[in-house]
Amino acid sequence: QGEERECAFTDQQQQGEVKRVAEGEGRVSPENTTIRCAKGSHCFGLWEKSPPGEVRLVKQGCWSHLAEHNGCREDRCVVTHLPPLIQNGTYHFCCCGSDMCNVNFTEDFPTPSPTTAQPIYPAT
Amino acid sequence: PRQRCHRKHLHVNFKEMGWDDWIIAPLEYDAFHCSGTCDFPIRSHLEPTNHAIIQTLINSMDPKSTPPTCCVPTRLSPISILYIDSANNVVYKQYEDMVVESCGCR
Amino acid sequence: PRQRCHRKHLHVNFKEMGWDDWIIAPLEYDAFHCSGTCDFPIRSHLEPTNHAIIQTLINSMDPKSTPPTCCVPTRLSPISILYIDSANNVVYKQYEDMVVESCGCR
Amino acid sequence: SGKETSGSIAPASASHRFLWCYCSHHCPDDSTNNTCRTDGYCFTMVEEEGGVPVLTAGCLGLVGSEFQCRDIGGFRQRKSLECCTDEDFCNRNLRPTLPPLQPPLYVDGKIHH
Repeated sequence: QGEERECAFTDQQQQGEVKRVAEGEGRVSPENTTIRCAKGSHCFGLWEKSPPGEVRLVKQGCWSHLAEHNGCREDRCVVTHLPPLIQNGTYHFCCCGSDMCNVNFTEDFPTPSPTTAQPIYPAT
Repeated sequence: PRQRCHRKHLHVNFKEMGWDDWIIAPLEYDAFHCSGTCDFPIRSHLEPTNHAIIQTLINSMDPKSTPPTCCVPTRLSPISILYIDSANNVVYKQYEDMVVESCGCR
Repeated sequence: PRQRCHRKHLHVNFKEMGWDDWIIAPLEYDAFHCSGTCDFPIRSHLEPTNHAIIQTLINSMDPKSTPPTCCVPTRLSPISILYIDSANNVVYKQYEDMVVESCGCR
Repeated sequence: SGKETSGSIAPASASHRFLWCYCSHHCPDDSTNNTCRTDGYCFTMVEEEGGVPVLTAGCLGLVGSEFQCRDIGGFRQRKSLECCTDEDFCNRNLRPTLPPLQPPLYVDGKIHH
């Protein structure tokens, strides 16, 4: 089951503290900046990174239910996947497995390879 | 020999399903699935109900009268998903019963 | 057209099973069983789990990657049985999960 | 593909009231007059069977509605599903249309069928 985990906590949309505790996710500190998560949890962070390099913190907290091979076991919060299509591909997500590991993130994902497919019917 | 009821991998890729327009993470996970036969006698680890045992017995006596029981998930666990909801909020939610933990004959 | 997941009769005759040497009553009953396909979308009365829905979606995208989900009992009820035990006592006992009340896709 | 019409992309979780829906093709055993009831969504789906579009309708539970009422790229069979939750029998007014026929796949200039 693992020990309790402490994670950095931010919730821009204030999803409702009571709801979060009720969902058994964890106890938010009085200053609202850290959260003590249930046993076996990990931490996660979500940032918006838009050109030329401006970074905005969106969400940080506990990641309670991890599927196998979903990573999150390192000590550092490493963004390993290309950002999804959402929000023009600016979202950077990472998760990790040590206390307060989600304060910051580093990037380690493959740069997208340009597509080589040629259209059959070239534009006339 | 036909394989008996057991758990197998099932790789789910939300990106390939076209869902990376609403799911932020995870974009893939192993959901597992159950596969294999439920022959008489049904072993204890497959946790048969009384009904499953009766149906298996009748199927082995007269296969045409009723099908064998089916190998299905008996224990499931949740995963957390971070997604964008219809109001464009980032939502962290626990989805129940997303990963097969064990299979059985029912 | 293929029939979708639903409940069907399953007549159980303990006498034909040769169990009338220990079962006093009932000597037969309708246990029902579940049969039929589990196609997308899985209707609400089949009470799919999230996993069953995900597996059904993946099966309908790539049938070779995973089988469809299976139509199995989701709700069962007991019956009472009067029988002779090994010490020759007459025993009245409630056997759980002997009759299918509803079917679903899992 | 699936669309959800209650003014939102991802199905908002319907409050826990029950919704009556029109149903055809595989209604629950205890259903009367082609109706069913759910804690989730009504749906109408069009799918191609033997080259003919077939409409089916019914009830989807709240559990998993985020997945079943969602657009899916890559169904093997041409089909489209729409969900609604705004009023009883709202799926009578849904008119999903079959997705366009898949253009032949091409990669690196070669045509793959």
